[in-house]
Amino acid sequence: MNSLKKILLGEQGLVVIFAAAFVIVSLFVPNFLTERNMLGLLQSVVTIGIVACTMMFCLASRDFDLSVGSIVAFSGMAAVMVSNATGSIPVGLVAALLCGAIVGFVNGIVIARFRINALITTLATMQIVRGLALIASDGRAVGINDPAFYQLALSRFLTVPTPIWIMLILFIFFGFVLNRTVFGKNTLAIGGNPEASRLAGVNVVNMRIWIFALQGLVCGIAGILLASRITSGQPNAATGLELSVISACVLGGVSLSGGRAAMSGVIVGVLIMGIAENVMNLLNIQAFYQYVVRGLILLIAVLLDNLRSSAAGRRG
Amino acid sequence: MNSLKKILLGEQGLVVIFAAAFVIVSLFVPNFLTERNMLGLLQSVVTIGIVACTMMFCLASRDFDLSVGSIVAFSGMAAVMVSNATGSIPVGLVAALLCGAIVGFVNGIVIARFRINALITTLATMQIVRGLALIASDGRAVGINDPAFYQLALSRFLTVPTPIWIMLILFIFFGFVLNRTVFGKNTLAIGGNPEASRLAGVNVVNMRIWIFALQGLVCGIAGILLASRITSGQPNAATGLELSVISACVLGGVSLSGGRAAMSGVIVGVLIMGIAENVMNLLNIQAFYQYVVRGLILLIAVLLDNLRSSAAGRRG
Amino acid sequence: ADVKIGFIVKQPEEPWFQDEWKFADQAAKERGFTVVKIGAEDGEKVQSAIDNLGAQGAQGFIICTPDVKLGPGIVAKAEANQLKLMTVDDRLVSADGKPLEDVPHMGISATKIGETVGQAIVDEIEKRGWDMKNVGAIRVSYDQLPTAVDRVEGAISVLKSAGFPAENIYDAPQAKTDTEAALNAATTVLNKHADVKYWVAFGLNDEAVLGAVRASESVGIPAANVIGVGIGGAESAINEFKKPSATGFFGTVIISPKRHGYETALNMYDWIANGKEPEKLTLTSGSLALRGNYEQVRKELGIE
Amino acid sequence: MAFLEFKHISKGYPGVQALSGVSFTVEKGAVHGLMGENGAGKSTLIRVLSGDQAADAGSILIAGEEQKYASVRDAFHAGVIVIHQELQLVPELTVAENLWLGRFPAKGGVILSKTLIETVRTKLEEIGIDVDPSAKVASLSIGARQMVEIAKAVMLEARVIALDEPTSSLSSRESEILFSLIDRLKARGTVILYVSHRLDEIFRLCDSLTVLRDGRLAAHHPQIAGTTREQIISEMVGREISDIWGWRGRPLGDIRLEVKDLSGPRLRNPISFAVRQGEILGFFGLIGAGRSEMARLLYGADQRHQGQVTIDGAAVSPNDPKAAIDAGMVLCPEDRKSDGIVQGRSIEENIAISSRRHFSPFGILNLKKEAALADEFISRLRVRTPSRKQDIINLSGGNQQKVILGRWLSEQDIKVLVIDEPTRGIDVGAKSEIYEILYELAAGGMAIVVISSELPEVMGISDRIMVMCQGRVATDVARPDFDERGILTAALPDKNAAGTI
Ligand SMILES: Nc1ncnc2c1ncn2[C@@H]1O[C@H](COP(=O)(O)OP(=O)(O)OP(=O)(O)O)[C@@H](O)[C@H]1O
Ligand SMILES: Nc1ncnc2c1ncn2[C@@H]1O[C@H](COP(=O)(O)OP(=O)(O)OP(=O)(O)O)[C@@H](O)[C@H]1O
Ligand SMILES: O[C@@H]1[C@@H](O)[C@@H](O)CO[C@H]1O
Ligand SMILES: [Mg+2]
Ligand SMILES: [Mg+2]
Repeated sequence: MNSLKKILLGEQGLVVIFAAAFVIVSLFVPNFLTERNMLGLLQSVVTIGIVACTMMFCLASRDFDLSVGSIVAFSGMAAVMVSNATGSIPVGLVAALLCGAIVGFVNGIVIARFRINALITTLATMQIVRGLALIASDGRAVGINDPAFYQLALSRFLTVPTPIWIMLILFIFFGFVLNRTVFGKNTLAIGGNPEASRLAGVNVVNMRIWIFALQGLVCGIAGILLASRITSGQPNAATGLELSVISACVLGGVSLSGGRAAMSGVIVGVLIMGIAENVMNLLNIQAFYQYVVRGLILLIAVLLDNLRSSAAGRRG
Repeated sequence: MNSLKKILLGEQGLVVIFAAAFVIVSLFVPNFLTERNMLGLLQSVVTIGIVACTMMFCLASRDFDLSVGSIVAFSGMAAVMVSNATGSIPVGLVAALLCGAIVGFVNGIVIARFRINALITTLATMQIVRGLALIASDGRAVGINDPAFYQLALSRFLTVPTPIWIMLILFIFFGFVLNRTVFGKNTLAIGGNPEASRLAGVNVVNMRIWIFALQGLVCGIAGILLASRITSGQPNAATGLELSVISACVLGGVSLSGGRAAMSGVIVGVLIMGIAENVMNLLNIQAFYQYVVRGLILLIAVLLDNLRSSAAGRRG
Repeated sequence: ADVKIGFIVKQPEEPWFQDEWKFADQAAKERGFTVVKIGAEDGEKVQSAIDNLGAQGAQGFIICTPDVKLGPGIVAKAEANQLKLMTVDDRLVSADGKPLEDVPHMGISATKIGETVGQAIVDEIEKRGWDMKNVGAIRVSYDQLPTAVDRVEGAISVLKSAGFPAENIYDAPQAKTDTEAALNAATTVLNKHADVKYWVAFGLNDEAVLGAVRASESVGIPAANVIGVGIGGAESAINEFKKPSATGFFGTVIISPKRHGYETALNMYDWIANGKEPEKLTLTSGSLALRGNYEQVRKELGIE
Repeated sequence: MAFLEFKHISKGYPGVQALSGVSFTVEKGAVHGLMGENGAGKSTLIRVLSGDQAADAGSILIAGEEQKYASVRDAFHAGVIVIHQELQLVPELTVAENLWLGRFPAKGGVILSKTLIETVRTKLEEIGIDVDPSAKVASLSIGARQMVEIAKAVMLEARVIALDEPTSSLSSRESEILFSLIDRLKARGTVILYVSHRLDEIFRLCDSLTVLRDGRLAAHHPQIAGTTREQIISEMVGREISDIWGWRGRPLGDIRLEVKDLSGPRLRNPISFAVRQGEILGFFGLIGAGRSEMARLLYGADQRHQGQVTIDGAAVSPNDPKAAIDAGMVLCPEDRKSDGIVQGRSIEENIAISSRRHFSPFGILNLKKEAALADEFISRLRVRTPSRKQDIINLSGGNQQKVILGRWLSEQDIKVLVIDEPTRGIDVGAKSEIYEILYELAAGGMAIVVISSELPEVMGISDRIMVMCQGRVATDVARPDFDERGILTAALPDKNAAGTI
C-alpha cells in the first residue's frame, strides 16, 4: 500500500498516471492497441517528439523558442531544394541541418549576446524564416526528384519505420545529455539560477547560444523527416508546432521558470498529445468537439499531476 | 545635448524612438499621414489595443493568457446570437460581456486556486472556448439581424469612430488603474515577488482571479466591437491574437517575468504593430516579404530599446 | 487619373492566391494600372485592408473573403470608402445566407467543385471495376472552413447517388490544413479499418488528399488500390504526377486562377476607367487533370 | 609583503558613486576585515575583486601582478573565490552539484558522478559540515545553505577568499565552525577578506582592518591590535555611539497576544506563550530551532496543524497573512530576498505596499502620502540611496533590509509586531535607531516578538527571552535573570533527547 503510494507520488508519478490511462484506453477503445495503430501513433508524434527533446533544454534554461515550426518547414524545404539542385541527397540533408543550426545560432546570438527577449526574438525569426521559406519556393510545395529520399521515412528496421527509431534514439541521447553531462547540468543550473551560475563561472551566454543552435539542428532533423514523409518540401508545414511542443514539455513537468526538466516526463507529454488525437479519431469524435476534448485532456493531465505532487507535499 | 540624452535614455525612451520613427514614416510613405489613414490605422489596432490593456496586467503579475483570441471570438458570437435570439441588442451585449468574464474567471480559478500552470490552462481554454464557438455556430459565421448593431462600430463622435474612442478610454482607464490604484500596484508587486506580496497582505489568489476575469471581460468588449465591425459573429475570428497582443506588450517593455509594465509602452507597442502592417500595405510590399519585414521590425524595435536601456545602465 | 485597384485574398500563402495575384498583375501591366495586393485572413484584417485601400486612393477592389457572411460589412466598408467592389472565388451572402446579388462575382461554387471530384472518383471506381461495398472513403475534413465543408459534401453527394454506401465514408478531421495533419488523421482511419482493401480519398484541397495518399503508402496499401482526387492543381499536385511511378493521387480538379485573377482585374479596370459595369455573375468550372493529361489541361486553362 | 593590493578603485552606478579611489593592501596569510555602514561600498569592492563587475578606474594586484578579469571565470583561475552576500546557489541542483558548478569533474563532457559525490562527502566531513551531498539545495534551510556556500570556498584551494557577511544567517555554533575553517585557511597562507557588521567577529578573526565610508577609505589599520570598538564605530558612522541597546523599562499592560498549542508541518510540538502590551519578547535559539517556523505559523504564512492565536482576546483566523494583518499583527520575515523585497519596484512602493490601505480611499493611491512615508523612513533608518524611486534590487543588502523594516514600522494600528532577525546585515548606526523605534512602539502598547540569532541583541533589547531548542521551548527567562551561559546552554540540543526536528 505504502509503496504503491510512493510510486504514485514519486518523481515518476506522471509516468504511472500515464500508464494507467494507457491501459484504460487500450481496454475501451477498439483498434487502439494494434501494432498498426501503435506505429501510426508513434509516427504522428515524430515531429513533436523530436523537437521536444531540445525544447526541453530551451525551457529548462529559462528560454523560449517560438520559431521551431518555421525552422522545420524551412529546413525541409532546404533539404528538398538542395537535393534537387545538386542531385545528391546527402548534400541536401547536410544543407538542411546547416540551415536549421544557423537559424538557431542566430536566435541564440540575438537572445544571449544582445540580450533581447527570447519570446520577441523567436517570434521575429519565426516570421522571417517562414517568409524566407515562402520566398524560396514562391509559396509552392517543392517535389522531390529522387525517390530515394522517400526511403528515409518509408524504410523500416525490425518492422518499425526509421523516423520512429530516430525519435527513440534522440530521446535516449538527450535524456543522457540532460542528466549525465556537464552540458545538461549547466542547462538546469542557468535555468534554476542564472546569476549564481554566472558567478560560478558557467558561461551562460555561450550555453544559451549552444542550446538554441542545437534546437535549430534538431528542427533540421525533424524537417528532413517531415519532408520525406510528405514527399515534398512545403513552406506551410508545421505551423503552430511551437505551441504543441511547448505544451508537451510543460505537460511533462518541464518548468517554464527554468531549472526543472526530465526526459521521461517530456516523452509522456508527447505521447499524451499523440494519444489524445489518435483516440479521438478512433472514436470518431466530431471535429468541433475535438477542440473541447483536447482542451479538457490537457487540463485533466496537469490537474492530476498537480494533485499528485501537492499530495506529495512538494514546494511549488 | 545632455537633456536630449536624458530624454532618449529615460523611462519614456521607447516613446521617443517611436515618435522619431513616426515622423520618418510620415515623411517618406505617401498617404500615410492623412486623417483617413490615421483613423483606418487606429481602427485596425482596436482589438489588439483593447486586449493589450488587460494582458499588461496579466503579464505584469507573472501570468500568461493564450485564450484571449478564443474569448474574443466566442463573446462576439454570443453578442450576435443572443441579440438575434432575444431581439434585443443590450441583452446581447450583456451576454457577451458575461461570457467573456466567466471564461476569464474560470481561467483564474483554475490557475490561482488549483495552481495549474497558466500556459497550459489557457492553452486548454483557448481550445475549449474555440470549440464551443464552433459548435454553437456550426462553424459558420452568424449574421446580425438588427442593423442597429453595426452602429456600434460605424457611429462617430467628433469624426472619430466609436471603437477608437472606446480604445482610448480603456487606455486611460487602465493606465490610471496600473499607476494610481492599489489594484495596479498589487499587480506589479505580485509579479515582482509573489511570496513577499502574500506576506505583505496582498491576497495573491484573489488578485490573480480578478485579473483573469477582467481580461475576459475586456475580451468581451473587444469581441462585441469586432462583431459589429465585421457585421457578424465569426467562430474563427481573432485566431493568433494572443501572440500579437503579447508581443505588443513585450515590445512596450512589459516584463514576462513580471513586475514591470507601463501603459505608455504598451500603447507604443500596439501602434508599432499597427503601423508596420499599415505601411507595408501602403507600400504594396509582397505578402511573403511582409513576413520578413514584420519580423525585422519586431527585432529592430526591441534592439533599439535595448541599446537605449543598456546605455542607461539599468539592471536586466 | 491613374487607376489603382485592390486585390484582397484570404490566404495569401496559398499558391492559388499567389497565382490569382500574378495574373492580376499581368492584366495591370498590359493595361497600365496598379494592383495593390493585400492578404486578410479574418474579418478584422479585411476591414483594415479596405480602409487602407481607401487611404491610398484606390478606386475599387476585388476580394476573396475569409468568410462569406462578412458580406454586409464589406459592402458597407466599400461604400464608406467609395470603392467599387467585386468578389472572386467565394460569393458574399447576407445575414440570412442569401447571396448578395448586387455585387459582381466571378467564381465557382464550392459544391460544384466537390461534385466534379466525386464524379471523377465514381468514374474511376467503375473503370477499375471495384465493388463499392468493398471500398472505403476517406473524407479529409476541415469543418471550420465553410468552403471545405461544401466541397467534401459535394463529393459525398455524388458518391452516394452513384450507390456508394454511406457507412463506408470515414471522417479524418485534420487539425490544421497542411499535409502532415491530413496524413496523421488519415493514418488513424486506415488503421482502424485495416480490413478494407480499396480506398478513395477527397478533401479541401490537394494537400489534404496528398496526406491521405501518403498515409496509404505508409501502411503499405498499393497505389493501384487508392484513388485520391484533389482540388487546386498547383505544384503539390503536379509534383505527384511527375513522380516516376503512379501514386494513389489519381487526379486533381484544376480551377483556373488565370480567369479569376486576370479577368476580374480587367473587369474592375474597365468599370473604373470606362464606366463599364461587370457581369453580376460569372461562373467558371473546374477541369479534371490526371497524370496523363495535366500539362494539356493546364495549357487550356491558360496556366504556364 | 603586500600580497593583495587595491589601487584607486572607483565604481559608479547611475546616481550613486559606490566607490571612489579606494586603495589599501593586505598581507599574505592575513584575515582582513572590511567594515562600513550599509551602502558604504563593501560588496561592490568584493564584486570588483571577483570579476563580476568591472571597476570604472583603478587596478587590483595579487602578488604584485596586475589582475585583468573579463569574467568571474578569469578571477577563479587567478585563484580568487568570493562568497557573496546573497546566497548564490541553484536550488534545483544537489549540494554536490552546486559545489562543483562551473567546473564539474567530467570525461568527454560526461560527469563523473561518483567522484562528484564522494569528493564532496569527504570534504564536508573533513570540515565538519553535516549536510547530505546528494540532497537538493531547495530542501535545505538558509543556515545549511550558507554552510554549503562556505564549503565551496574551502574546497577550492584559492589564493584569495572574500566572504561577504558569511555569518548573517549562522548561529554561534555554525559560526564557530566557520571561524575554525578560516583559521585553517589562514595557516595555509590564503588571504581572506572578511566583511561583517559584527565587531566581535572582527576582533576575534581579523589581523588588519579597512573601514569604508560613502565609498571612500575612512580608515586603514594594518594592525587591528590597539584599536577599539568605539574608534571603529566612529570611523564608520562619523559619530560616537555609547550604548547601542539603550534598553529602558516600561510599564506592561494586559495580555495582547496569546498563543495556544500552535503546531505545523515543521514544528511538531505544540507551542504556547503570551505577550503583554508594551512587552518585547525575545526568541533565541540555534539554527533550525524552529523560531522562524513558529513565527510563520503565528502569522498564517504556513498551514497550521492546530492551535489558536488570539489578539486582545479575539481569535486570528489561521493560514491567511491578510487576516493576520487585519487583526493587527504583522511579520517582518527572516529571508529578505525571497519573502521581503519586491524586485523591480521602487523603495517607495516597497515601503507602502501594506500600509497604503489606510490612506487609499476607494483603492486610489495617495502619492503624496506615500512619498512622505518613504522619505521619513529613508532618513530615519539611514537608507543610502539616490532617490526613493530607486528599484530596491539596486540597494545594498543592508539597505534592502532597512526598507523592509520600514514597510512594517510604517504600519498603523498594529497591535502585534513579529520581527525575525531584524538587524541581519544592518550596520551599527542604524541598529540603535531601529531599537529606538521598537521601544517607542512598545511604549505605545504594542506587543513585540523579536527573533534573533545574536545573543547580545536578544539580551540587549528584550524584556523577556524564550529559548527554543529542537522545536520546543526550552526555557523562559525574565530580564533580571538574563545570563549568557544559561541561555546558551538551554539552546544547545541535549544529545540524549530525541528531537523531532
Ligand atoms: N546595480 C546597482 N545599481 C545601482 N546602485 C547600486 C547597484 N549596486 C550597488 N549600488 C549602490 O552602491 C552602493 C554601495 O553598495 P554595496 O552593496 O557595495 O554596499 P555595502 O557596503 O555592501 O552595504 P551592506 O552593508 O548593506 O551590504 C549602495 O548605495 C548601493 O545602493
Ligand atoms: N525550506 C525548508 N525546507 C525543509 N526544511 C526546512 C526549510 N526551512 C527550514 N527547514 C527546517 O525546519 C526546521 C525549523 O527551521 P526554522 O527556520 O523555523 O528555524 P529557526 O529557529 O528560525 O532557525 P533559522 O535561523 O534557520 O531560521 C529546521 O530543522 C530547518 O532545517
Ligand atoms: O480557399 C479556396 C482556395 O484554396 C482555392 O482553392 C480557391 O478557392 C478558395 O475558396
Ligand atoms: Mg553588502
Ligand atoms: Mg529563523
